[in-house]
Amino acid sequence: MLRTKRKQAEQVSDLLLQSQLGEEERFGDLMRRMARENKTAVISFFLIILMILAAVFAPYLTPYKENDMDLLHRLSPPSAEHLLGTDEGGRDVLTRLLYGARVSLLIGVVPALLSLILGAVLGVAAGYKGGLTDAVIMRLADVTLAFPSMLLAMVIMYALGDGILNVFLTLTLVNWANVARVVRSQTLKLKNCEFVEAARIIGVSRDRIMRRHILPNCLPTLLVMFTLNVPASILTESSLSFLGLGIKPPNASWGLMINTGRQYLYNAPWLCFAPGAAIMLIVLAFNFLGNGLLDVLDPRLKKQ
Amino acid sequence: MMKNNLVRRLVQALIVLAGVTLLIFVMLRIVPGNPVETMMGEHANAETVARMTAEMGLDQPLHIQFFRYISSAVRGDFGTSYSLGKPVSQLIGSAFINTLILALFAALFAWIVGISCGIFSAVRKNRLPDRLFMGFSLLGISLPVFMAAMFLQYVFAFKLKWLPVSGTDSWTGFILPAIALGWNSAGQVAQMTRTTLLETLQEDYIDTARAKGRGPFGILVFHALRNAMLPVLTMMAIQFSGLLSGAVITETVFSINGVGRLMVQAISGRDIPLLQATSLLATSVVILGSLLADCLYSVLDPRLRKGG
Amino acid sequence: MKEKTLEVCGLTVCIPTEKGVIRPVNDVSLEVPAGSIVGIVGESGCGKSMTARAVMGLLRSPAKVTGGSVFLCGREITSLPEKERRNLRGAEISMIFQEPMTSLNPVMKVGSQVAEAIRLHTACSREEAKARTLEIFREVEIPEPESRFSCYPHQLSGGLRQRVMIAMAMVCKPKLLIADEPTTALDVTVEAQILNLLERLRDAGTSVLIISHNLGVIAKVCDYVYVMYAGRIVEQAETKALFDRPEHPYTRGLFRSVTSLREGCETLETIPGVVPNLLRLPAGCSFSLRCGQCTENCRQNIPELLETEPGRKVRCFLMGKEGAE
Amino acid sequence: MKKIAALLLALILLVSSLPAFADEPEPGLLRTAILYDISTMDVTETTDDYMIPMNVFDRLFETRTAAGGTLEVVNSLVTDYSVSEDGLTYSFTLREGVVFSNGSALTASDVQFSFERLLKAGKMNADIPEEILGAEAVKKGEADSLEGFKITDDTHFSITLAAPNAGFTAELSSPAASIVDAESMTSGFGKEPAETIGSGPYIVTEWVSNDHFTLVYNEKYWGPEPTVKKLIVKTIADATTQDLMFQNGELDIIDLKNLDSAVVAGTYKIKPADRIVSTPNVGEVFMVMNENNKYLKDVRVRKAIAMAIDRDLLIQGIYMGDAQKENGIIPTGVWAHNDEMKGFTYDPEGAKALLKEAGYAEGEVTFELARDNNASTNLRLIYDSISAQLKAVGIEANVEPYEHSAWLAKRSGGDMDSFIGRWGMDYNDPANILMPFFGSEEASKGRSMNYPDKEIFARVSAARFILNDAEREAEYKALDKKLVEEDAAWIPMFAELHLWCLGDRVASFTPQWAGFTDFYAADVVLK
Repeated sequence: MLRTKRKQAEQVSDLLLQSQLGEEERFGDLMRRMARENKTAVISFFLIILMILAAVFAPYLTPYKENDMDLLHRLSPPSAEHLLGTDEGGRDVLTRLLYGARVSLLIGVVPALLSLILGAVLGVAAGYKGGLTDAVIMRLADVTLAFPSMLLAMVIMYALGDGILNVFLTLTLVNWANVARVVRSQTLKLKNCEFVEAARIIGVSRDRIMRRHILPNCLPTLLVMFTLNVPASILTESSLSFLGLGIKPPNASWGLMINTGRQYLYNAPWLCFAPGAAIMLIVLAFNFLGNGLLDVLDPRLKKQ
Repeated sequence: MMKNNLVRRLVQALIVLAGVTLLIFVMLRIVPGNPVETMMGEHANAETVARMTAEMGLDQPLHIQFFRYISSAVRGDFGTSYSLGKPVSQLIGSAFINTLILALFAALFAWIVGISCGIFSAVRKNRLPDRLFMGFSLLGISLPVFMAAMFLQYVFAFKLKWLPVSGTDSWTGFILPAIALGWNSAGQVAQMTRTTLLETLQEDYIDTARAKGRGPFGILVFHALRNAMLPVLTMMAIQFSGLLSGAVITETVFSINGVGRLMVQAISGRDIPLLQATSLLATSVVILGSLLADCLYSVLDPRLRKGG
Repeated sequence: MKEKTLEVCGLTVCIPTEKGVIRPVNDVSLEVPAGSIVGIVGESGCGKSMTARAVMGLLRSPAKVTGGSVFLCGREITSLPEKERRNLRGAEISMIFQEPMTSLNPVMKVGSQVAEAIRLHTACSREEAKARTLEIFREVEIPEPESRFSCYPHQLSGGLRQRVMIAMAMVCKPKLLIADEPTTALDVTVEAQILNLLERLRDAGTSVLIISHNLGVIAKVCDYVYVMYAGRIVEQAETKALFDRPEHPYTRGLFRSVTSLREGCETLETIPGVVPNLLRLPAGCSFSLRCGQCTENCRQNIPELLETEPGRKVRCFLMGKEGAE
Repeated sequence: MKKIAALLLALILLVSSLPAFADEPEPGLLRTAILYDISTMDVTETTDDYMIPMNVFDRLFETRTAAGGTLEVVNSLVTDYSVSEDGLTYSFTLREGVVFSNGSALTASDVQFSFERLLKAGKMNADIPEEILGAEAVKKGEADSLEGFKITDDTHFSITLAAPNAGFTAELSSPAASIVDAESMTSGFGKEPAETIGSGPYIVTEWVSNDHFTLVYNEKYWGPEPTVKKLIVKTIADATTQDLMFQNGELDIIDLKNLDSAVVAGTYKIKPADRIVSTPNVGEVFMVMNENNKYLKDVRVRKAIAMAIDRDLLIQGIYMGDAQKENGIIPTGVWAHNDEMKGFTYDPEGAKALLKEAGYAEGEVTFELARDNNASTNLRLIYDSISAQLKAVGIEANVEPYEHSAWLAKRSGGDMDSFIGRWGMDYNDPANILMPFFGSEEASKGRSMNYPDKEIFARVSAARFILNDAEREAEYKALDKKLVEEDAAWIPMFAELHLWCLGDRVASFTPQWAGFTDFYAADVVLK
């Protein structure tokens, strides 16, 4: 008896959700609208895709290997043979840039995704459950946010040691709090919406409401946060690597390349400028895309 | 009402500070290895290590160590640096002054440049200067601090020889680091000023002011800016604490003896007392900064002052 | 003939948009005789506020005046340089807005805001301005003017705020006051007080142009009324005449919906349809889409604003026919 | 618009007036930089930070580099000494009239105090006076003074050793054997500039942690007056910044050891080529392997590794020629250095064959090459290149970076697979390099080598006490040969040349080898 009742409730709640899914459809429209109106965002999007492709197909794009050293041709300037010159170990800079893109993009995307998941789950839980859960999660978030992000990253890296997995973990721990805060405030708003109210009245379970009603409605926000978190992660990692606390050599990340390239700033400026330009480009691209999304998704800005 | 609010804020800040202290303390101690061993380096022998471990109280359980740390920290004693062999409070004292000056210069730069660019952009919305400034501020946000720092150092100190490469001997030594550090904030301030100013210029009271015959300049200065600056000022207060604690990279590039560099040094030297104190200082500054921002807001916005 | 404080001739305002140019104010002519209260009535979006802003010279980019002229006491003002216009604003012609909540600068003391208006137009010291402000506060019946002087807007009630607005507008004794929905945001008792205040102002010699969608307000204080629809004047008449015998179908519809509400009819009578999109105006009469008596002619051609009797003009083919018959 | 133009103009004027920041430095001032701040000025606390001890204190002897790069021990505070027949007792005559910077006389009792202090502190450098009779008792706190130290009068004293040691005077020339003032010794010694009293050419007047320290000429110094009257040593934690500062005229002399040789070759050697001075860095860069490792314990694998390394390429490619090949443990310039050692020749095919013989397939031998993050750029490149060269013969040596302290901790734990080290001699005696690595089982474990031959430990220890120079030399040469060529327990690589570049204000500088920090400010001559 109870089972069927619950089943019924779920069906109704799905129906209610369907009406909400109109939102989803509008979301597609919004994307199309952005594509039409915001050319920079589109260009940025394709630039990001291009970079991802370049990173994935790096081995096919260059005849050299990432760590092939050539001690007799150290610091040679850009030439037909080495389009971006060679570094202090005679390694091809373009090759390292392409392989470095793998690391840097992964470092941008993975922690952003992880912190998004962590932040969203905790944020929804805090917002929806309230009480002690809320207090504990939000105090934790406050503590996290009290750290300047660079500093927190440094302390965590100190505790964990260097290496790419630790960088992932660090950046996740640095970024989750912001996501959690935003999602929590969204949840608080959504909690009082009619359709959630309705779902609650007909007896849909709490978990289900959180999963099927609240989370999907936070998605647009999460998407924007994701696109803006990626460049933040890339910047933080590059700063960490610049201080020698990030990725372990010989794997190239762009930040690390700048770190080692720094002492050749005027003997071989390409060592710094190539990865520096790459970082700027990807960060700009993600920022433009994020701002484009924000423009179409944030009704307050839409008005302007 | 306001007093209550302030007290509540203060209590909240203290809770966060306590949490931060505990977090730092625990985080620094989950690192494997005996700090004494690392401190003694190549010349450690088991006997000396054991003696010094006991001397420093490192053989005690963690919670006892924590309370010991807190009780001496409250008295201003943060222990002795492992790597530099001096009292941490003394090391931080001199470093903090440098960081403070650097942050002040950087904030000055960021605010002056950011606010004026923001105003200019808002007034000339969508025209060339606006696009130029906004492009520039986006660049400011996207350009990693170390790139900006290296670029400035290379061009203005090394190539043009206008300013020193490094050093805190004279105020000129702070100019380049301050610009490098403030660059990012300038971009943020400019964007925020522009947005809030544009929003404010849409407000009804701007029409009222125009209706009573105020000229564009008067409107900007006496009506729009005062309102638009509220959120910007709050951001600036938070930013300032961010600048204070975020000077790590700038200090490294320009070799300035500040808290940030001390921290990097503490990390590479596995210098727990130093790292603990520096990170505690940096977070306290941030907490204090947001507390001040709250206060500032309620002082500047009459709506929050009474009754609100 | 009475002296005209304000005369507007063929005023047209254009807003260029991506999908074409729209004319929220289209060939509007009106006049405000000295010492009278004139009303403009219409649904929201009909262009009445835009007309007021155009007269004030407060249009926001990209809207701008593209035709017509505005005479203030016989002086053409649209062609004046911006600086001179600015000097007129607040001194000769001033305006109060719909939302007293948002129309006052939240971070300035209300007294200072009023004093600002004085000091902009007269050379006087801070003290003099303050004294003058307190005086006008008393005139607009703000209780305890001294303590109110240093209040912030959020500390005042809506009615008081609107009084402050009026004080600010009146402090330089302008010839014309434009009141854009002055009572919409206020409750009924306060509304009456504000309207009384406006009447007193008129008696003191200031002409008032009231813009409202509230027929009650119009009926109460106006001497003469213009009805606007989709950017055009569709009917104009003396208040009593208009309310006794509305002639344009739109005016009739407007009145019906109010009376039906007042008399508690079972079905609420409304004008069918919605205000047309200014970008997709019908080729003929703007009201043709919603008009019960619409003819083919109405759909094809735009009617002229014709005088049906002295002091009354209507823009409708039906009227013409009536007149012809 | 006008206002903006005026503002711009003012700004330009301001900026253009800025070059005035570079006030001409006062005459007699020398500005230089170090990479990491020192932790102490006291040699009982450090074996690395000799910058201050070298310039502020004197020693009984000094080691100077003679022509041809050989080292000789010269008298300093001592004007004359004699050794007894049995080599056990040294009789010294101190220089007359030497006073500390606070005015108190430097006497024989100060010498005794300094040595006993090293022993009593029991931390760093306690090994320096260890050979003196009764040292063990003082160290353990059983005796208050050294039994072997006899004071005749203020300027005459004798030291009796527990066993003869030919390298004793060389040992006494190490900065670690600096003479301090017994009367003015306080707890602030080594930390507080005012309490750190020496008799050397300079006095520390200021030490701002992490920022700089200032030394000024000691008016009471007994030696010739140097041209450098004031020395500012800045802590610039970044070699690139040091480089930029030097080129910008903010430093007068720069130590090039932290810069990539390619940078040095690309800038300093091109512009004012004659501004570079150099001294051989007495010591060597070497590679050692942990014989507890299951692959590395096989001598054939170790030999294969040695043969796979192309040292000539490293010297040419990385050091741009600024290094010299070393074939034995005892480096060139040190007494008992063996010129006839052949070391290993580059032979990748031979290495592959050896591996095969040992029964290992390609890629089977894997180990970790642990790198200290504080390593200089050159050394980092050496690591990467060696890893690549080993890979070419089928050995996977993965470079693993560690923070400095973690690296030290791992190494002293004895379980580091392999590392490339750089040993700088503290004094001119082979014992200084052999003892820390092959002196005892603990020593060998402490360097993560776990060398198994106990007989060798005994021989290395005993070699110190061979009185006959020729016999002693022969024993050291034999040990060197055995350890390198037979056991491949140590892969000698090269000795780096230590380069300095002089700024416009410096006329000349004769760098002297002296352990880790080769910088005597008194050797700089200003224009």
